[in-house]
Amino acid sequence: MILSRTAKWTLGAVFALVMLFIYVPLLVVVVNSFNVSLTFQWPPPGFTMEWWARAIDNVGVREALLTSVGVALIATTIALVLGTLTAVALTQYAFFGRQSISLLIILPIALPGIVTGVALNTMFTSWLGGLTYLTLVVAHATFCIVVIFNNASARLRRLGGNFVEASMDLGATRTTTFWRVTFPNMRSALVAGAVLAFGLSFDEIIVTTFTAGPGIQTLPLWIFNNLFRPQQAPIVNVVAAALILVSILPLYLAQRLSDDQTGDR
Amino acid sequence: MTTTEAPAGSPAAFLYRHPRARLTGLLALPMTWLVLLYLVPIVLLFVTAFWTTDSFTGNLQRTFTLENFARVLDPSQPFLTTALRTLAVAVSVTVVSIILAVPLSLFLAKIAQPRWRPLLVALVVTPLWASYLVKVYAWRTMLNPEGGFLESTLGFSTGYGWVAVVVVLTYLWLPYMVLPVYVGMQNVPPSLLDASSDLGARSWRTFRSVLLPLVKPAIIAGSVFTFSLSLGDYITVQLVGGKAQMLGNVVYGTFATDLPFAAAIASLTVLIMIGYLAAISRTGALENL
Amino acid sequence: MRFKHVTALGVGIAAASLAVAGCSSSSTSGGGSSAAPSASAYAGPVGEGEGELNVLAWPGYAEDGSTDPKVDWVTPFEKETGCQVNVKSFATSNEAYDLMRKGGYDVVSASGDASLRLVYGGYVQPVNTSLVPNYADIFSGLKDKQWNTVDGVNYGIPHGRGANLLLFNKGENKTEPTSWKDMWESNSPAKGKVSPYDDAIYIADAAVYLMATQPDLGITNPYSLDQTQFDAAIKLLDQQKPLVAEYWADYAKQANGLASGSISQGQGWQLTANVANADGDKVGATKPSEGATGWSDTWMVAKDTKNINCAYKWLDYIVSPKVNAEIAEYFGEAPANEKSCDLTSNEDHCAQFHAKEEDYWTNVYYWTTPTEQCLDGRTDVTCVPYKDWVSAWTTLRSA
Amino acid sequence: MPREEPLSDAIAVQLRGVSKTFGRGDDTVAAVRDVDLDVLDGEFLTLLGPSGSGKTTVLRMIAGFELPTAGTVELAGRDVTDVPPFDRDVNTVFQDYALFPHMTVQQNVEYGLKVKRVPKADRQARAAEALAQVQLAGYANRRPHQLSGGQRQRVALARALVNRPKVLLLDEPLGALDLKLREQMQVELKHIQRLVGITFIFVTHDQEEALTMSDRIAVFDSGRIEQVGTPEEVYEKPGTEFVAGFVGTSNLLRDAAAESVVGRPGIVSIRPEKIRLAEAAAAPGDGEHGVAGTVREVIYLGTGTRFVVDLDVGGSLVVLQQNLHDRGLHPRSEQPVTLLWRTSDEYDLSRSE
Repeated sequence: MILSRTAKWTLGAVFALVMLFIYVPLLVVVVNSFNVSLTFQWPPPGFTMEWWARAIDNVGVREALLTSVGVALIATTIALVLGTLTAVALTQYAFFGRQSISLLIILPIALPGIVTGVALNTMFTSWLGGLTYLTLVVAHATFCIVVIFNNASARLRRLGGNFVEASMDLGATRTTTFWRVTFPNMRSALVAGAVLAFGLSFDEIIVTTFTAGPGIQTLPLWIFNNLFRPQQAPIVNVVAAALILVSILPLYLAQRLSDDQTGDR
Repeated sequence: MTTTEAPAGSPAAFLYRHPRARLTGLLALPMTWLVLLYLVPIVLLFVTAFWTTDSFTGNLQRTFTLENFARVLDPSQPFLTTALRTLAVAVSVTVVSIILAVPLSLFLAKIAQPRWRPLLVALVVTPLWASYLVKVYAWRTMLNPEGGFLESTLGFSTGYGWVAVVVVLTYLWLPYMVLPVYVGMQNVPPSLLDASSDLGARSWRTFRSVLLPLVKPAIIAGSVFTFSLSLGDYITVQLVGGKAQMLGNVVYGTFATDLPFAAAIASLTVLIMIGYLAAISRTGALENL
Repeated sequence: MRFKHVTALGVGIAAASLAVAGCSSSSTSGGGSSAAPSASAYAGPVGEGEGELNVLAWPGYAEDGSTDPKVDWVTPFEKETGCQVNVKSFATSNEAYDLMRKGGYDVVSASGDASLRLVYGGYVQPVNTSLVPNYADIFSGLKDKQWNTVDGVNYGIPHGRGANLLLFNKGENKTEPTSWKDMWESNSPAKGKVSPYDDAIYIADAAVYLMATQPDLGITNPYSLDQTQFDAAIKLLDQQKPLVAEYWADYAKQANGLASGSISQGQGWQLTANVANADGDKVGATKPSEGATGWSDTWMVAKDTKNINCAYKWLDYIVSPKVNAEIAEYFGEAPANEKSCDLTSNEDHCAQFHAKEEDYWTNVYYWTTPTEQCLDGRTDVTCVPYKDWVSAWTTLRSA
Repeated sequence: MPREEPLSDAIAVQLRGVSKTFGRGDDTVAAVRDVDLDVLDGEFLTLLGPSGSGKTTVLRMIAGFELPTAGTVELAGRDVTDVPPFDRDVNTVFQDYALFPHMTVQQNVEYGLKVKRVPKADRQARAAEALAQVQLAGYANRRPHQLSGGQRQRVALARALVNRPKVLLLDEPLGALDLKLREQMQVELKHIQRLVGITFIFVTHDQEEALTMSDRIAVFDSGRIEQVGTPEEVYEKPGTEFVAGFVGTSNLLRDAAAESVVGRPGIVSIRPEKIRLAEAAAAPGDGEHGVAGTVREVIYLGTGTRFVVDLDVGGSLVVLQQNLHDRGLHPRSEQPVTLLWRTSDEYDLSRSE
């Protein structure tokens, strides 16, 4: 695109400003994780590694982290199966009600989390005997399906139906075709979707609040419970800073994988 | 998975001849899941809004009443105003996100050096992965009118209130707008923009008449996220809203004591969201989510 | 996706819902009646622990070292009994009630405005006090009260009591306030920096202030308000609204504000002041002359607990002299166990919190669930029931 | 083109009353209407027609990708109407080749054998043989995106041939190639077909390609077969006006013009290369017809020149003249001329129907 010099400079400036807007708060979090002051006086009166040391020793954080990873992994796995099945069905078949199904798929993410949370909470507690680890996983899987579905169906649309026909023409049944041809070609899209779904589940707090059983604490729940605890707030900052730093890796990965969609060039 | 050539009577051949059966097989599991574990609870919640509670124990009493909806819609009660305020916040967040995301994506997609692009995009989207709570909390400490980061470095702070809510929600959901808009801009063939320049359009004109219409579906897709996520939020409002309340807070606050009323308020947000989805469904942007 | 699909789905949901709502209109869910359930207490004996216990507690009552590594009563209990404890803390009685109702917790520290609801709702079981050795040492003034005993049946073990105090930032308030007036009156110097409790029960705090300032209303019990009295309280709360910075539900968040000075005065707990003062002496707490609302808490056992042995072990442990003393000091309340007073690290704790002076408690009004039948004994009027308190509070907060 | 060797009479593919409609309710589109077709063993049959004429749908029904709405499909006497593609002894070369991007050339070619569990050694030998057949012996380890268009096309061919199908279906396989390559591939395809002796059913919209390669041609229009015949029959004796127009250049005398020139009403087709240009006053000789007209356009084609002549009696005819050294009359634009042809080169379309 041919842009005037002024336009380029303006856009560059906007970019820089937005980056500032995005990163200053995160920077404050990271700096505060070294802040000596318990109440995060600004500018910091001094710096310390104590909070990082304490965070590493903190049993609550470690357990919450494990819970979160566990929930996110199971939810992502379920979503992978359900999302892929739906994507295959909706991209390869035209049928009455298809539109309604794609609406149903996006509903869990389009309706506000508190509605989903309250609805699931009411059903689980008044009809299905209360909240457990399972109810949390179920809730997370439900809103993760759409992420997998979107990635999978975008890839399937790009792929076209040709490969499936070619494979069947060469003697492979649909099942064989899926595992030998379709799946290998959507693998990178599924991985990108799974990374997104994992992240979504890992950080979810609203639905989680309403669907986690007693005694189950995910990392966001731990953070929520400890955010204002005077002894814990610095550790929360450490956890946050660590999350920010760790998050760059899977994100970069996901980015690379979805760029890969253009594939053969 | 290894399968040999299937004999004519095999299940594979049967399924081939019956696309309906094949489709049913594919959709059975996901649809059962979504209907039983999502649609049914939502419907049940809506049903609950027609019931009432015991005045002492707060337990549900399954007696049909329109009282909860009457109260939500009663103009002398504050809930319609709350709904309007919530709507205003969701719209503001969406509009501000668009205003920020469009130039940002334009810069990323068309100006930034291609080899830097993945890195820059990652930089923009990374905050998505930093914990939601931590980000809100960071803003709470920054906005503190007594000795917060903004007050001590810039000398002023908006304090806690509606402005803070819009700023923080924009901060939270901006990546959800940037991602689709950026992808949308990348998918616009450069030749179209060249053609526009070739036909005599300047940057602004090309942007307005060619680029913007082409990325409109992406913008709308992004707006579903910014709008819906803002519409249902209550934690951000709790932390930086001062005494402000949105619909989400009313649901959260009454859910334990008066579930039918909470359900009626929740139905109101669902209604707003369905209205929004319906309004944008004509654009075909929902396929782009 | 087309418009008609979206609308069709919406209409479908609505139609199905109406059908369901209409069909089941005759049935009533269990526990809604107001008759006390007849259930028998655990006969005992208290045997080997089941290995797990889910505790629902006010923050500060069941600390496991995560707020402050030095404050930990859970770990010794776990070591002693082998019962692995999961603690969930709640911010309001309503939250506690709701969580108990939905199940999954074995024991709960219920205040007076939740305990009876739990009993009548059928969510807790009677407690066999003979299986709790430490019950013998509980102040007699806390035993067999209307919020822990129904028809002579005990439903829990008293834990302690306290008053909801006036908390203030010492920088903003040069002299210690002695009245709630700066939290209520429009000309308040604390305007924009006031922090009330975010729960319907806070209406009682308005009633307490009205008892002192508008005696004509004839309020004698802040939980027993007829419509006129109730309306006056709501009017007062409306008048307070412009003064408010934030309503609080999380005590630590309030502590933050009080310490930084973004909150000048607030209603809250001694614990909150203690937490706010971790960094220096910035926040004071006092019981103003008008009196205050307060709490008297009871440990109760869930009706369908699977961990009955662990639950009884916990009841006994949590009111044992040493632990009860530590909690009372940490939270800032009067302990329930008489022997605790000799074990507090601050020798004067019981004196400071008036554990033994029944007089002090005369103008502390323990949280109680308001009912239509006036609690103050009036029979010529009906009082505003709790449900209407909740709905008035919702309206007030949303306006 | 004369047939070089007699075909056996065995029928490889037989279609009877095959119809296919898409959509339902008001949106119904009939893609194929009541088609009967016999394809002989070892034959090179071309389905020729404009896009949307139903030829690809017929091919897809033979392959098994579509189920006919009505009618039957038989392969070597076996009714396969609703047999799935993976159970049919038929293979397809797709228009865009549909090479699996995640597999090497070798893996692509081996794929069909692999899913039929042919032992590895056998599989590799056959793949190598097939690749050699299409002259890609050294390319086994490349990926499809590393190949040129022509090479991909050959891989697709090898991938299909390696399965030794009874019938090979080719769906406009040369469409994406440039002219030079296309002509080369036409020759090669024909060569391979003769070599392996497999029945080829070839879909194209390019009439020249069809004429060059086929043993027989089935001309499609609007979901129906208009004519089936050898290239010569289809070209020289078009069964319908459509065939006359689609195969070769449409050069028709109709109604009044036909009556005044040929002496009877109807539609008469004369191929452009059969017409001779003469001076304005020239009279037709014995066994010849002649008509007067004015040259409207002269188009130089390299090997020849094309003249568009407006007839005095109405309508126009196209004349194709070889650019020989001694090329006779070479009129300019707007020059009056007479067009002469042998009456035996006339083909009366109205009579053949």
